[in-house]
Amino acid sequence: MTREKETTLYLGPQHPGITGNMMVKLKVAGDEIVKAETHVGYLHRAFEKLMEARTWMQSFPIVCRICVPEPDPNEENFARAVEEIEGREVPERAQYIRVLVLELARLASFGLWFGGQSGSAGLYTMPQWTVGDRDYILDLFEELTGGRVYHMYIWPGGVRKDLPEGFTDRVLKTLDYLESRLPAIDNLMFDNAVFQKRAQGVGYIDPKMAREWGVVGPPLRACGFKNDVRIDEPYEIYDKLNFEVPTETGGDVWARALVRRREYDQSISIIRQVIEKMPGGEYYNKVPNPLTWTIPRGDAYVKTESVRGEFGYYVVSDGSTKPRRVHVRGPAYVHAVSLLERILVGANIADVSFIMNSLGTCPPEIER
Amino acid sequence: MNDIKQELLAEQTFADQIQKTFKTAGVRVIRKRRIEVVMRADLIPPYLTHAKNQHNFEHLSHISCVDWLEEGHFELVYILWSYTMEMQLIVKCRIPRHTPQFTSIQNIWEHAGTYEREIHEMYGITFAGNDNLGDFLLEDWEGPPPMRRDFDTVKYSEENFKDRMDARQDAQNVRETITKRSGEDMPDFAKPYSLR
Amino acid sequence: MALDLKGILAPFTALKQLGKPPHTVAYPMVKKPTAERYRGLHYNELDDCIGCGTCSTICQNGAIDMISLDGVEGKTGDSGLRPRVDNGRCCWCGLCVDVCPTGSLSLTQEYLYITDDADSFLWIPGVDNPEGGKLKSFYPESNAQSLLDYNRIPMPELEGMERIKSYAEVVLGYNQEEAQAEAERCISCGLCVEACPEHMHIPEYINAISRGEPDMALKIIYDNNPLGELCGKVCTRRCEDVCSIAVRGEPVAIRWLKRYATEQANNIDIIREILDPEILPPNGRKVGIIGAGPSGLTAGYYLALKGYDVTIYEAKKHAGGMTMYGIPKYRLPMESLQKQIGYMESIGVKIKFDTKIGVDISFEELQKEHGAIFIGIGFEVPYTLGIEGEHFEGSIQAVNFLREVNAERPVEIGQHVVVIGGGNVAIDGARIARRFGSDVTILYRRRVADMPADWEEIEGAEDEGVKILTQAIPLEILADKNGKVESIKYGMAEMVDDGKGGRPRPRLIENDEHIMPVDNIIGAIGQEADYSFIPENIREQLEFSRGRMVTGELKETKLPWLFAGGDIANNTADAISAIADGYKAVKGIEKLFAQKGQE
Amino acid sequence: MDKLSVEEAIQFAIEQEIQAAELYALLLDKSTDPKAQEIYTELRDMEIVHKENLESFDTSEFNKRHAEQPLLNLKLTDYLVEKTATENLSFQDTLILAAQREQKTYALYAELAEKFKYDEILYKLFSLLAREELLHKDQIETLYDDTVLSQN
Repeated sequence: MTREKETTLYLGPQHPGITGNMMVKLKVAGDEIVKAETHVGYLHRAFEKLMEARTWMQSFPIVCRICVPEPDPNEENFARAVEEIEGREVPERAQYIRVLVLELARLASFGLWFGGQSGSAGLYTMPQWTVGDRDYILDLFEELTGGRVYHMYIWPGGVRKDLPEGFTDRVLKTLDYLESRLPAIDNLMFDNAVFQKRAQGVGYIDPKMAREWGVVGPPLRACGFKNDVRIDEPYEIYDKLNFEVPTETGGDVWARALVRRREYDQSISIIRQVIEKMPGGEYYNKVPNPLTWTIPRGDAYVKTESVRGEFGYYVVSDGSTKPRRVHVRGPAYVHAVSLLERILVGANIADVSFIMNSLGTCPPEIER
Repeated sequence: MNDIKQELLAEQTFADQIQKTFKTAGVRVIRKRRIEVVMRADLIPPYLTHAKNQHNFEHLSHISCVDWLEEGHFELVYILWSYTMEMQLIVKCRIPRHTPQFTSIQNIWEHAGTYEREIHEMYGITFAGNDNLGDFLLEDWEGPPPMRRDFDTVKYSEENFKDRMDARQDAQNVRETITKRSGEDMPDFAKPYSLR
Repeated sequence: MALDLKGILAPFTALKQLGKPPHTVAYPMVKKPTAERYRGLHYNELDDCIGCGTCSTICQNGAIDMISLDGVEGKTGDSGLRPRVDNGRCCWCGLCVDVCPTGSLSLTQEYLYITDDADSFLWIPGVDNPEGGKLKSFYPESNAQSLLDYNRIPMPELEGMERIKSYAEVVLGYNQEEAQAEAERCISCGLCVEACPEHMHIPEYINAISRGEPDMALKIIYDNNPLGELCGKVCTRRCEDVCSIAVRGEPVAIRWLKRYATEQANNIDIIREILDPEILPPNGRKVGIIGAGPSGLTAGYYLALKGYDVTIYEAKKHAGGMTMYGIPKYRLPMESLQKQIGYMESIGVKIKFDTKIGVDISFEELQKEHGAIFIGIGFEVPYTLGIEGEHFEGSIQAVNFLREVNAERPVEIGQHVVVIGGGNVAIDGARIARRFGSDVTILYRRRVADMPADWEEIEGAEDEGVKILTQAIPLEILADKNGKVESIKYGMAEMVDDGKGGRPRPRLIENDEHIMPVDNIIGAIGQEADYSFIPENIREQLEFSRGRMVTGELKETKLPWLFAGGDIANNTADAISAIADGYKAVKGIEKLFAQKGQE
Repeated sequence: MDKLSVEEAIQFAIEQEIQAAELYALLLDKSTDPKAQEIYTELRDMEIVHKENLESFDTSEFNKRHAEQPLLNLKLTDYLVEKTATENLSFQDTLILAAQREQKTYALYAELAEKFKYDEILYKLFSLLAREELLHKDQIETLYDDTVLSQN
């Protein structure tokens, strides 16, 4: 077979199939990709720099904005890093509420992913369903925190407000509803021969590469590794819960989809456990006056398992009222640049956004 | 006390081991699953190779950089995780601000190159061995490396976006209003202590 | 290849969804109500807001400005400014609500904001949505939910019954940890500065303490108050009355923080080392000061720093005036006062003790010798009760009693003591009498809430076992056949409105008289000044009002070379007002000499 | 003084004011305390104003002038030791003296009002005068309450 003439193709940054504002510069021969280069820089907001000029408490409303689909791991990380440097205890009830919020956020984020993954394969019914269902979770967030997308709820010392009366009953009701929707989703997406054929064997990651290229989250677990921050380094009260870490061995888009689908079930199970075990007591260990609150000199690296994998924060205090450095490690940072550039080679143009979705690519957390 | 020691036994044993091999390093157990190693900059690449190959720290979570402007150096922070030991290793070194150069570790971890690109762009540190240090997040940026502490964002925005604040010129400062109304004389040395 | 039948058929089950009702609502016909905690547009209760601007300070987006509004006037305790929100910048994080000390600011259920001006997103909560008070949804439900700390760090004190065994200082002072924690409660609004007669730089020195820099705090305090330690112990602290935190909680302990900062420098050398004062070379201008009370000392200190040749003439043996002879040593120990005055002397303030004007040196001579004279003699002469039997043995005056005790002269006092009055002097007298082992009752014509004494002093007295009998008017003092006080007759009072919005006044209820057996009666109803040392011809040229000398902005009198300050020249009659007068007079005196220099 | 015309009654009241003004003027002259001097000056001027008011007094104004101002009547004079008009009274004693004088004048007018109860106009006139004196007493007692009794 003769090689086709190579040509350069700019995919994005406004391509409808690409999540967020990111561009991939492709060198293609026919519709086969020969070389890929990730280009970012379309929505850099300098959150890390902004925080250096803000007090600890003023930084708290910023961090959630780093990630639209799942803002809460950011709040969780920021709060936990501050607490670790300062040595501040968090009441047990607050820890349970935090896990409740984090898992609800996972469900909401999965809702977007279902839509994105199937939508980028041309299956447009799915986004209609799951994004609509996600709104029922946002209703819960609105009730709990006062905000639908950005919650600004998990803050240093605990959570901002206590659970409203009867809240957990409404969570359980919503969970029942979400669960009742799963057979339809399975039928449409996972049992769909077209989707299966599109996903299987595409975007393959070799297990050794997954380990050494900083791959985390579902893409790592889809290569057969049973690694999850909630298990490897349990935070809050995850060590008191029973849940599984689903794995697959295919290493391709299909394996990653299956892992996510099963994690969805696990999150529902976790929330039910949290509600069952929810203790009473305080929900907030009050921090000092936000205008003068200083954190002793020190640093901390904390991480949270988001739907896309290890979300890390490296926070440094110089002993003043403002953070010296808040460095965000988004899970997709590595996936979307070096990894994506590698695994796109040999793929088809039509699969680019499909693969990106399977990696959980999220430009906002790359650019912060 | 014994309990605490017991809980951190694995960490302490490992820390002692590092200390034995790298005598000049500052090794500290921060807490369970957290070990800090402070090293001379030139020892970093060999040490990271050692940690990856000998102790299974195969996962490079992050490379961070902190500008200690007042102290005259940048601090590079390599954050590693070992899936087998379940420990996070924080490896730190300092490089002088006046010669912001270091060695790339892209040959140890492929994706380290991406982190280095960002640090180069934000702090102006070059990494020998990484030939992909061009534009990354900041295309067409002509100012100084913006994450450096001496880059003044307020001054920059005042110079470049002055017109944006026109509608709010009537804003007043509460502390100044009180000072003016009461006839208080605020000496210059007290002013930095005003939070408003 | 096998046919994946399930994979082809399963997706068609999606058709089952067709008959289901949609998730969406038919907006705008149907509106979905927002949740109870919804964070929508701002609302501000304009009357409750005191314009402290903390919302503006905390706003990490710079979305909140403080602006003047028509119809909102500034006054003490209210900057007169109100917040305006730039909805183009606001992120509805609600930190402004959580940090608002008064609880006036909230977020509402409303989220639609429509304007025909695309550039304008400026919104004045409360003005632009007056009905917003009914739509509040995100608001501080309790003090515990606020970001501020409404509870004061308790001041360690001697236990009540332990105190009356000695003159040991009752208040023990904060340690560094306590002081820093208390200082951190301050939100630096600065409203207190206006309430302070001396306009001390309160937020700044508190912030210095919270940063762990008590030396800097001392420097800031000494910038306009050389008796900071005295104020740290006994100030009437109007600042705390207007503290924003006090709207919903306990005010920041401004006085105790000042005390902490000043006490860190525990001798004269350390004070000098920390302050490292710049003393200008002598300018040859001489100023005479009559009375070494707080006003005279303050004027003397700042004049001496500016190179003036200052001499303070004091009739008594020690400086400090009423703070020396009137305030009990368990509130203001001798060493503390001596340290502060000693420091002033060390920078060049001269004090001539035991020198009474008109007796030891004539006023005319003083006038001849000095280019300017400042009078700060205070109110030392007590008013009498004016009732029958006041001359009997055992009926005494609190100021005399306190003076004798503070001068460590022997004083005798009986088992049952009645103190008449409700000011700090009365409380001091009562608490001192308790230290003599007496049973003490305070008779006061009005109610406890009307008492001019500090509430902490009143509580302190009660802790020490002093009884307070309110709405009781002394009518007559009865004596035994030897002319010694035996009992007091008093009548009960009703409180009547004066019809002018002033504080209610006590009126005697007829035929409701009681008799209480007592050994001593201590009067503490008020004091006045004695101006007899001023020669008649000078006195005639001065203006007086209600027993006080009339002075101008810079404490100048009708005579250009004569200045007056302290109790005799202000209506508040406390140490901090006296200090403020002394500080103002320094400016007046400088101005006088500057004008003289021009002529 | 069994029979009295309205003119004579007014003249009588004017005499009272003149006497009072003269007394205060005398005391002012003798006093050396600037605080007492201030009070004497005020009292003297007040009595002169009263005198002038009486001189232009119009009986048709009775009803108008009866616009009630509530009386406080703190009854301070009831139990404070009586003062006599001597040379060097203190500020405090000056106030007591003045209040007691007003109280006495009030008693005098009240007695006269009672005496001429049968004559409606005289009764009204003396009642009015009595009330005026009480009002003055109120003013002085209030001042005493604010200054001397500031801490009681």
